[in-house]
Amino acid sequence: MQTVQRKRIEIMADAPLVPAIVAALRRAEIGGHSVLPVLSGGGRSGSWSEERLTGAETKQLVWAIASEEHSAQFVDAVAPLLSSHRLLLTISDVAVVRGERF
Amino acid sequence: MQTVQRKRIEIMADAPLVPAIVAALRRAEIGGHSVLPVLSGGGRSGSWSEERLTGAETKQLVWAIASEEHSAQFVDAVAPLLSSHRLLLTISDVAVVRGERF
Amino acid sequence: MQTVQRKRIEIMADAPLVPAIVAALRRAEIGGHSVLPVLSGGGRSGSWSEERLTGAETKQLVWAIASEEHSAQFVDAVAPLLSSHRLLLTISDVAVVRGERF
Amino acid sequence: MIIDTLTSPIILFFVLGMLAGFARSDLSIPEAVAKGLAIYLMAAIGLKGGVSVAENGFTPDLGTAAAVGIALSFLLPLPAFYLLRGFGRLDQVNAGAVAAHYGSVSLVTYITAIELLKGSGLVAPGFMAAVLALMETPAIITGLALARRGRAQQATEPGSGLLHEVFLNGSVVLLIGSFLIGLVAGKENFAPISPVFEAGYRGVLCLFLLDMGLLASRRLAGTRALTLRLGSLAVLLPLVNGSIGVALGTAFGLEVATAATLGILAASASYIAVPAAMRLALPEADPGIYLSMSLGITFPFNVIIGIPLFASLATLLG
Amino acid sequence: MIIDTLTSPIILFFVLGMLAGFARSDLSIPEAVAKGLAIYLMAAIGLKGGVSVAENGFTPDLGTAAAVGIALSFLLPLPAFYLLRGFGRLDQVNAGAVAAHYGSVSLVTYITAIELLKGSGLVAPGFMAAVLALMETPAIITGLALARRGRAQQATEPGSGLLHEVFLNGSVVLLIGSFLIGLVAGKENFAPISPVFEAGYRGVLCLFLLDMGLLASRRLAGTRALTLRLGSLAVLLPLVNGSIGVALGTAFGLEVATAATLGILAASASYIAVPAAMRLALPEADPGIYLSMSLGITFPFNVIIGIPLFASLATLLG
Amino acid sequence: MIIDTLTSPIILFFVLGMLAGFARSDLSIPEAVAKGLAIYLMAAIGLKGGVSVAENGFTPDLGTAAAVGIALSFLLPLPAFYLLRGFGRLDQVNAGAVAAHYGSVSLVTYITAIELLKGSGLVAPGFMAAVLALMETPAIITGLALARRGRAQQATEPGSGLLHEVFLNGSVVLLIGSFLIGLVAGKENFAPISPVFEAGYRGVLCLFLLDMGLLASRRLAGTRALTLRLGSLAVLLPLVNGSIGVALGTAFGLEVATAATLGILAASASYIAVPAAMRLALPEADPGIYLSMSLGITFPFNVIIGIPLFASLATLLG
Ligand SMILES: Nc1ncnc2c1ncn2[C@@H]1O[C@H](COP(=O)(O)O)[C@@H](O)[C@H]1O
Ligand SMILES: Nc1ncnc2c1ncn2[C@@H]1O[C@H](COP(=O)(O)O)[C@@H](O)[C@H]1O
Ligand SMILES: Nc1ncnc2c1ncn2[C@@H]1O[C@H](COP(=O)(O)O)[C@@H](O)[C@H]1O
Ligand code: NA
Ligand code: NA
Ligand code: NA
Repeated sequence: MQTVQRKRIEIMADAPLVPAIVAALRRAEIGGHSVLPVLSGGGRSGSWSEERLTGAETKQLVWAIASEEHSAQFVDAVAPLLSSHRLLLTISDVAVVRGERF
Repeated sequence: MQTVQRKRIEIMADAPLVPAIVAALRRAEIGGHSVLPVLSGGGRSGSWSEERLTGAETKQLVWAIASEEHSAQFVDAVAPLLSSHRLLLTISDVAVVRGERF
Repeated sequence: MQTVQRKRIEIMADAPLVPAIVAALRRAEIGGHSVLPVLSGGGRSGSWSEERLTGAETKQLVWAIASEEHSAQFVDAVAPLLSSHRLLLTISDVAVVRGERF
Repeated sequence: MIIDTLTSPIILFFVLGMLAGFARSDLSIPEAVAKGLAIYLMAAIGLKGGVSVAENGFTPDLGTAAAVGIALSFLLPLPAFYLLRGFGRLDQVNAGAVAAHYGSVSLVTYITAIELLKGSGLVAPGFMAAVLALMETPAIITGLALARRGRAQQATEPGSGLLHEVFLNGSVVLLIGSFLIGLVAGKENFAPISPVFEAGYRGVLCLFLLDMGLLASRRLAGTRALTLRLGSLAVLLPLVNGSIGVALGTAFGLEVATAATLGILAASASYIAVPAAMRLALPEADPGIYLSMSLGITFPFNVIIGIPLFASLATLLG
Repeated sequence: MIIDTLTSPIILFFVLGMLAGFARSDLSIPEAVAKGLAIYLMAAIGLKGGVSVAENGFTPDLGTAAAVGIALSFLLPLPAFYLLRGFGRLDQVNAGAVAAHYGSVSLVTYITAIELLKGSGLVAPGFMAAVLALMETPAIITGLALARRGRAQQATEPGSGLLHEVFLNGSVVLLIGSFLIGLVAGKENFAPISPVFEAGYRGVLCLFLLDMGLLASRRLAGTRALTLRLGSLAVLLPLVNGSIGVALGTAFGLEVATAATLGILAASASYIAVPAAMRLALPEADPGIYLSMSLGITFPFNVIIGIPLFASLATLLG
Repeated sequence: MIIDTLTSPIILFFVLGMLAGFARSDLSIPEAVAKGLAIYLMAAIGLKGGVSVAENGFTPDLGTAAAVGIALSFLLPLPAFYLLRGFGRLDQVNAGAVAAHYGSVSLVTYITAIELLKGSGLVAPGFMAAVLALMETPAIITGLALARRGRAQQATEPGSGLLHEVFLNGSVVLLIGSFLIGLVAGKENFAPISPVFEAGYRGVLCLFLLDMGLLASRRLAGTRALTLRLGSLAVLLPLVNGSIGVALGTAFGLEVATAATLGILAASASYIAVPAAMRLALPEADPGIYLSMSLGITFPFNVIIGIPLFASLATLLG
């Protein structure tokens, strides 16, 4: 089992902000990302689940595998936005099988 | 890179049970959660993917970031339901950037 | 809090290939799996998000909890497909509550 | 009438769905679209029912049919429960869960029946849409009581959620709500929206039944829980319940078309509202059992054989 | 006209949705279907507007209504902003964000108004669909300027995305695009597609308003951000803006139906295009505030009270 | 006929979608709704084809068109393959994959063609819907054989899945299935569902082509894989294939409208069934190439230029 250690970055963000986050990933030279849908949720500002027609409160989960170095770069770039944009950004360790290219 | 260590709780559960799980998260003072859709799956009781009109077998993934203390509290509260309600509950380590509030 | 250590396998794959991956999981005696939808993404071969009617480039995320032994078995079986089929296969550690059966 | 049935596009699309599902074709209707079609169908039958009552006034038949319907929904789970425990060899919890499904009703069976009956000159009165809504929930109460009899009520969360699920579930609210809207609006105000709710109705039903055929056959093909005994009960129960329904309806003096419809409602088994309630209230019951029986066997049986059968029975007795 | 309103199925479905939402029923229309219905409605009003202009030619009224509409969208956020800061006690950013919503317009309010006005003999000209599209965006510019006044423009990413969002957002493109298609195609080419876009229109609107009722009441029930002062403003602002709209329209010599429609557009508050733009441009503004006000209060107020009110006002002044 | 084409709302909505996509507007039709529309369109053309054969009986033309169509689907990938390898400079696997697309057919091109031809008095016989279904899969077999020639069959999993995908893929099953339903039901039984499947048809097609325009332009804008040579082939191949189709059809004595339709089918390239099969059977082929060519260039080319062109050619030769 040939694996490399990488970071998994997950960012929970408002749908309208996702393109900006993807752009930030690209600037940090993170070559790939995926976006997962989120159905509903709740937090300090109440719960959402039916505002989806307006789209303004819908969240999406941006999911990217990156090297430690690139992910640190990305976090530094995006950190100022975290509170003003209500982003939840988590990082965890992950083994990528045959993952030299990520 | 200013991060705090937190737990990521993930619970795979039948859609009709999700509100009860969210209520349990709230009782364990976990302030936020998100719910992700699941398309299909398989397990010991066969595979599902097309019962979605009836909704009775559709799963959803409840996803919450919490402190170690709160997550232990939650697990203790919800453990009795795990087998009767066929829940799959996993916990992993995660670094949350600027995550003091979670 | 009674937990067991397991591996979480996550495979990002083209939707038409998912049944083959699920079959490979079964052959490695991994008894359960779930499939999550993916909305859009980007990588070396450009970005996708609107090809969904054709389905040929849509990704899905296969998500399975398995023992270390079974997951190694699975990875060995599926490794040859990784590059020809453009799969992204990650493995991480996870604690499963009351998880003896997984 | 069975031959009529078999050249109706509505039924042929259902059969196409069944065949495609058994052949494991990847044909499928997106979940969101299927739900949208279901909402449309419920709104349409509610509206048309309300408009027809606004036209014809409240007849004594309406009260009779409603009372008999509610009684059937409360009581039919009882014989079903004993058959399921005895002949079917189910444990108490699963027998209670399945019994609730057979006491309750299936919206799509009802809609299909209305169309097919119309084809053979039996026009069910519009108020049966309200009777349908009234018959959805009583069986859940009986089924739960049977499943939990002799056991201390468990103190887990979902309790309050359940009552809510049962009395305010979407299909009941939409059916009763559109019925009332039809009643208030009347024929004149209904006219501008009738191109959608009247003319479009049968075509949409074709697509919906295509999906139901796919669901039913996949459910049947994917099951691990169904025994031969349970499979037989999934045919026997609608026969018994449907006959009781027709007989009672006739005995209480309902018209032929009304009695036939009541029988078909009694014969039908829920696979939308009740499964969701059971998952909440009896999570230890196996959905593989109740969905395979109600959706996989009873539903196709009723659509293809049950409807013409109970129509003939009602004509015979009436 | 209020009584007419209350027997219209369109409004009754809206009320049903509101009640179901307040009772926390699980009734819901899948997001994808709701979006599909919205796209259908936008294409239909664009097309019909274009076809009617192709029939009647470009009248001076068209130019007047467009000019007054654009001016209203630019200027109405100003008094709104001061009311929101003073009486409403909002900070600058939130006041700017809310003001943008009230300067812009609500598609569904417009569509509902057209139908209800038609019912009482006031036929708004088709070109108002184009005026609607023109009124969507100017308010966003004013609102952002108010929110950011005196502060250095922040150098975060979304900047360029915003202009794009504002001028090429889906609803503007679809409205203007279908308007032009209707204009090019004319009545003759429209005939083959009219069964979908003309006959189906009102029925689809019923289902869509059912969903809007659910959204509005859930938004209101789930809010934590709404004060009594803000709630009052959500009724006061449409009254003020709508009266200004009707008065200006009448003063500039527009017909009664046109002036009424302009007033209703001025009274309506956006809850689709503007929230998405605000989330991008002013992420620090609280969506709980602007959505609760525009979708939770102003929208139902306009649908049930505002539309007949401004129609009467226009008839009075006209 | 090109001018007729350009005032047809169907084509205008397609152009609107293309423009909105190139301008990177966020206009989009939810995936589930687009799939629902596609299912509706397939059921409608299948049904109408079956009903028309039930009316007119099986004519010799039907057999001829089917045989020629199947032969075209089997053989057209061969010249395409050599052009793609030689002029297009593709490797063997990608050339085989692309060739399969051009041998197979595009449902939406067909549907659009039927409507536009009808506008200019050329009514294609209903049985062409079945010919369409028959032409979907043979090209996949040829394309795979070309891609794998001289190489040992790889022993990876998807093998059996492929046959299944190819012969039981949803669109083939639905087309053939609804064709048979139309055949069995006949005109009389089709009448009650015709408001949905007949009257609604063209309007739905407008919305669907709006979405196809968005998909085509986004596909083109997002590609990194397209060279100038491949772009030229995406115009050349439909010209060659379409001319062969019209010529063969005419040579075998088919009517003008039938020959024109056959040519358009030959010219069209698949972008739904074949890509899914290729992803399974040739995962190492680049979807960026085959989707950009078939969906991004050939599809718009056929809709706007190819259809009137092959209609004129058939009229000329016929
Ligand atoms: N601790 C958490 N775990 C998972 N999701 C969260 C958490 N906190 C917030 N969220 C998500 O982020 C959204 C906004 O959170 P908030 O800004 O706290 O209202 C919530 O509605 C959830 O979808
Ligand atoms: N590093 C990554 N992190 C997350 N998803 C990725 C990553 N790389 C690729 N993907 C996903 O895989 C798809 C194909 O990647 P590629 O083969 O690099 O074009 C992308 O469109 C993404 O959805
Ligand atoms: N090991 C697993 N990994 C991921 N998902 C699982 C696993 N086991 C079960 N599931 C999910 O839970 C559902 C019910 O599982 P079961 O109760 O084993 O039939 C399955 O259909 C899957 O969606
Ligand atoms: Na029943
Ligand atoms: Na306004
Ligand atoms: Na072709």
